[in-house]
Amino acid sequence: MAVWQAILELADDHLVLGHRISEWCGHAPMLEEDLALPNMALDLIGSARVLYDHAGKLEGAGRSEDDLAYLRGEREYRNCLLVERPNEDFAHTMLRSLYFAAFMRPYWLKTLEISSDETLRGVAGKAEKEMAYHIRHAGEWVIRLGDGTEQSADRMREAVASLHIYVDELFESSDVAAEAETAGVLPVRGDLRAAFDATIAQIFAEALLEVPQVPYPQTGGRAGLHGEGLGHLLAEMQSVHRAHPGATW
Amino acid sequence: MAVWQAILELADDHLVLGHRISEWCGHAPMLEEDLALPNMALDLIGSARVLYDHAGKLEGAGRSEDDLAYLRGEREYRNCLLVERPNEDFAHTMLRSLYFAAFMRPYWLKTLEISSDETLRGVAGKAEKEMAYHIRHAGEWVIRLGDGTEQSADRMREAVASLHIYVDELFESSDVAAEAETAGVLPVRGDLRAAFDATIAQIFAEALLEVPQVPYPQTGGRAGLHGEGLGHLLAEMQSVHRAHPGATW
Amino acid sequence: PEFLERFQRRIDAEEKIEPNDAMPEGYRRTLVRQIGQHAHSEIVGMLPEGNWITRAPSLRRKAALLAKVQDEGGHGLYLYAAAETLGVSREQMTEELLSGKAKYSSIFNYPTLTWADIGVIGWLVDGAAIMNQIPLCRCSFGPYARAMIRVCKEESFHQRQGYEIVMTLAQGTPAQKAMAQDALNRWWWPSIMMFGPHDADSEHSDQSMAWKIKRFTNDELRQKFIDATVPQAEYLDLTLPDPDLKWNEDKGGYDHGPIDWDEFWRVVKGHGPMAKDRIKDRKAAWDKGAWVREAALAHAEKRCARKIAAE
Amino acid sequence: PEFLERFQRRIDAEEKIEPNDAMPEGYRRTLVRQIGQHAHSEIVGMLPEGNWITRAPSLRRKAALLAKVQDEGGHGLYLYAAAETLGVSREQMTEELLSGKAKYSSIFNYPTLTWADIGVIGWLVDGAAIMNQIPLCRCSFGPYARAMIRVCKEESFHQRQGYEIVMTLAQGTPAQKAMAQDALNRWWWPSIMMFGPHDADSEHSDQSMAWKIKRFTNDELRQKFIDATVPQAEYLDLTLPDPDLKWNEDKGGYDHGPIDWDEFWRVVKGHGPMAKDRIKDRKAAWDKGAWVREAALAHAEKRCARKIAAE
Repeated sequence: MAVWQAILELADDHLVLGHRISEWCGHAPMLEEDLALPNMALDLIGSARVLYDHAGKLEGAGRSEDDLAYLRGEREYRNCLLVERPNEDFAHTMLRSLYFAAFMRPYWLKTLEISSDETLRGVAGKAEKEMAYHIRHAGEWVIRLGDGTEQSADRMREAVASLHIYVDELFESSDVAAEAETAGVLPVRGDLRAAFDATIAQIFAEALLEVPQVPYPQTGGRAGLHGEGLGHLLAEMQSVHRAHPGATW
Repeated sequence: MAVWQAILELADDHLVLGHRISEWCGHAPMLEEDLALPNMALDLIGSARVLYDHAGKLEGAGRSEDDLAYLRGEREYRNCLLVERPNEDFAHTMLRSLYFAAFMRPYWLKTLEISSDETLRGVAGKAEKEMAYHIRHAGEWVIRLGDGTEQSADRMREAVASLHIYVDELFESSDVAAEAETAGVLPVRGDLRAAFDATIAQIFAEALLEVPQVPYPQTGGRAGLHGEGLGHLLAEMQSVHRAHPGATW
Repeated sequence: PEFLERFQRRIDAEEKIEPNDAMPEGYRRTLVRQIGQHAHSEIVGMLPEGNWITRAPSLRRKAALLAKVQDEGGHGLYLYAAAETLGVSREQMTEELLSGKAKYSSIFNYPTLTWADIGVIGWLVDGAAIMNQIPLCRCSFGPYARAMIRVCKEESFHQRQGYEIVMTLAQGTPAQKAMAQDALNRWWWPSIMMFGPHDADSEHSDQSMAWKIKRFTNDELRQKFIDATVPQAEYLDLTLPDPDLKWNEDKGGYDHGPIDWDEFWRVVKGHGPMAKDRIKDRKAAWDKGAWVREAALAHAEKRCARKIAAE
Repeated sequence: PEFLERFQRRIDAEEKIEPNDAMPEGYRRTLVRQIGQHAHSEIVGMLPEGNWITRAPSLRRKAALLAKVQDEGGHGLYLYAAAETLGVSREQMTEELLSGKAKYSSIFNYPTLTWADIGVIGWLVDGAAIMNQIPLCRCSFGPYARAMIRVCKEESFHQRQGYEIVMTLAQGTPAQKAMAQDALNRWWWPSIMMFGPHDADSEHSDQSMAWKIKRFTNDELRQKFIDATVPQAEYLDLTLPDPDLKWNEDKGGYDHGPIDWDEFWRVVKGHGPMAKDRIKDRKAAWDKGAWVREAALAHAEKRCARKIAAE
């Protein structure tokens, strides 16, 4: 019953992160990254599309992927806070992707293993491999920047200080997620912590970074309690679509 | 007949520049400017409101100031290119205001003198004084920055190089403006060049800046041919209004 | 000790203390801290509301919001000026803000998520601020008291304006009304917490009361605020998110449910949702403006030198 | 001279020239300039379309546009690689682009003003590019020819995609159809100008033809493009903004009205509406990324040193 809403949380995560990464387009630090960043964005938006479509069908109210993406406001979006964080610099952008992928890879692997939902297993099979690539690509950058110049190491540490407070929320199950987990449709988020920690520990060790203690993690995204950036992101994203109600594109 | 459209051009100039300046809010280089910038924005938005209201009434199609401001797209906006230029840095922002006010002050003075339209004379009486203040405030900053440090002088020169190509457009009369001018409703834009040049020459002399030659001025705003920034500005500005069609605020 | 007694007698006689008067170090320190925090709150407070200026849904509201945020900057300016009379420079206070050493009102570490927040902040947050500030108009320190008279006048205008925004929403479309209720749900408890810990847990209260820097306790002010706000919410047909809120005939005021003090301390200690973003934002603006301030200084020096040379 | 003759014989025999082959300095210089300009065009070309990625009106279109802009970056990458085989580094070419020394296609100095521009750019601009580029797949210089085969395949996909966007708009709401017509009005003439000056006024043409770097004249290619595009516009029920456009039975092609060469030269000389913005934008991205490139280099060196130390 609430399963479609749990899938919506996932879809929002993917769309918002994909959108954020797409903001780099044409402005990456080197041409190779002008190719790699859209790749990552495309993976995420691709998954978002299937997830929205599926959520809309399970909801049964006739909402399409675009209805769900373009016609909900900031309080209705259910993404976690991590993915909406601004790009800031390349260090923040890469670390944000590393955190997300280090969570999503075991999430999709577990989905493949346990989910009763065929569509989700389909997404998982593809996305699991994509997330492995994101871990590798973003992880390599975290290592390069963490163990690069003094300046890059500073920026990387600053990124960790800024973003690590949003990590715990990844492992929190909202009420709707808990229902989907109990129903055997989606994996229990909290169970994936060990896999995540292992990935991060390994990369941070090479990057000469420390995993910080977070006494007060930031949460709220699953209740639509976002930061101030998401509203601006959505205002821009939805502007053309909303200016032409009912049009086909 | 086309008079309302000529007034719309004026209204768009004021709203777009006011909006741009308002983007500084809370982020000025010093607290005094956190007070001065909103002042300038308020003057401009205040004039825009009266002008939109008046244009809507002359059009006679029942469009309110908000209909005109919030429900037209980038191709329908008729502001000159200067006012939509991005804030960049404080040098650009101050120079942009100086150029606009150095044009608008004689424009309003002339309106007071010649216009047959009482509402416009009303706007002009108030706005003429505001523009004198904008010339003084922005002009003082242009002088301070132009004759400040090496860095500030560089930035000021860079601002002149960036923005001077948009000056000539101020003096161009679109077809609708020409009709309003012939009708004795609004002053002939081209007649104001000498006054503008005198203001700028005086300030630039003190600011140690040179007035550049512009072989190819940029124009097109009056035909709705804007730069790429305006669409983003409008997307943001109109987002809430458009998300709630028909609502009262 | 004799000096302290004489000072206290002046206070008790409701005499105003002026900057050049002798004053106990503790009195000075308390005022510098409090006025500084108050000034910082105005400055940081420009950010959550400033966040909606570019999206205000009508031109009238856009202008009013701009003017309001500008007023806050103005309050910051004359509060810094009041603090400067006590020998602390604006530069120094700014550095303390940006380094995280100085505090500001925790309320501004919550995000503004919809347009309705602008209304509710005006109504509740400015409303709570006024409750706190009206007694400060009679504060024993003259410059602070005089600054607060001006601040309070403007704040009460903001408060009415905020209430009017909420009223428009509450009487608007179902989506607008829902937006107003949602904003009220999010801002009610943080507003209640603006009055600080319960009197029993309040650190600085007693001495401040004696010095007439403070004239009412936290709980007294909180009670006044709640009593004033409940009927306003009822008039709008909006629900305050406290099921325990009910009229207490005996005390002639409303009882309220328990305050989440964990949340309170979390935010006070700098872990509010927007805490890092606010300081980062202010710091970025300050750093980005450095070249402008330097240029202004350099120009003033040049001008001065030229004037001397010409004499 | 003997060498030049031998070289020309190889060209005439349709042999491919490879990087390590001896070649006349003029041949090398022409290719470096042309491939470099072409690469820069792909890179700068990411900006006008990239401008709409964050506002694409459906998720399908958003993904397709992202992929398209990414392809352009890819074209840039293999064109730079082809130029590098002639002994000029990517760094050097980038510097020439950012300093304004190297040119890129003028078309990208026009702004993208509505979503319809994305469709029309795909249809017309990529269409014109393909007309120019298909003959380059048989260019005498091997690496360039091979790069162009790949580029052309992707461009023709983009072109179909663009046409499909325009078709959706043309068959959509009145506002959408108007948006498509407006974009067509703005992009038609600049697209026509992409083929360069009339043959009579074209500088580099003859030698390039002899060397088989070029295989058709500007006017020949322009004619092909117009002949292909007119029926496409008719099918969409959109009007090309040239009242003089009409079928010429004798030549078996369309006649068109006079091209505004003043406008052409103005934009070619760097005074197009977005000229300054494009370079500023690229330069800002490049400068902002400097620390990342430095860090990558520093890390690679550290790693290398560690490897040597371990051996």
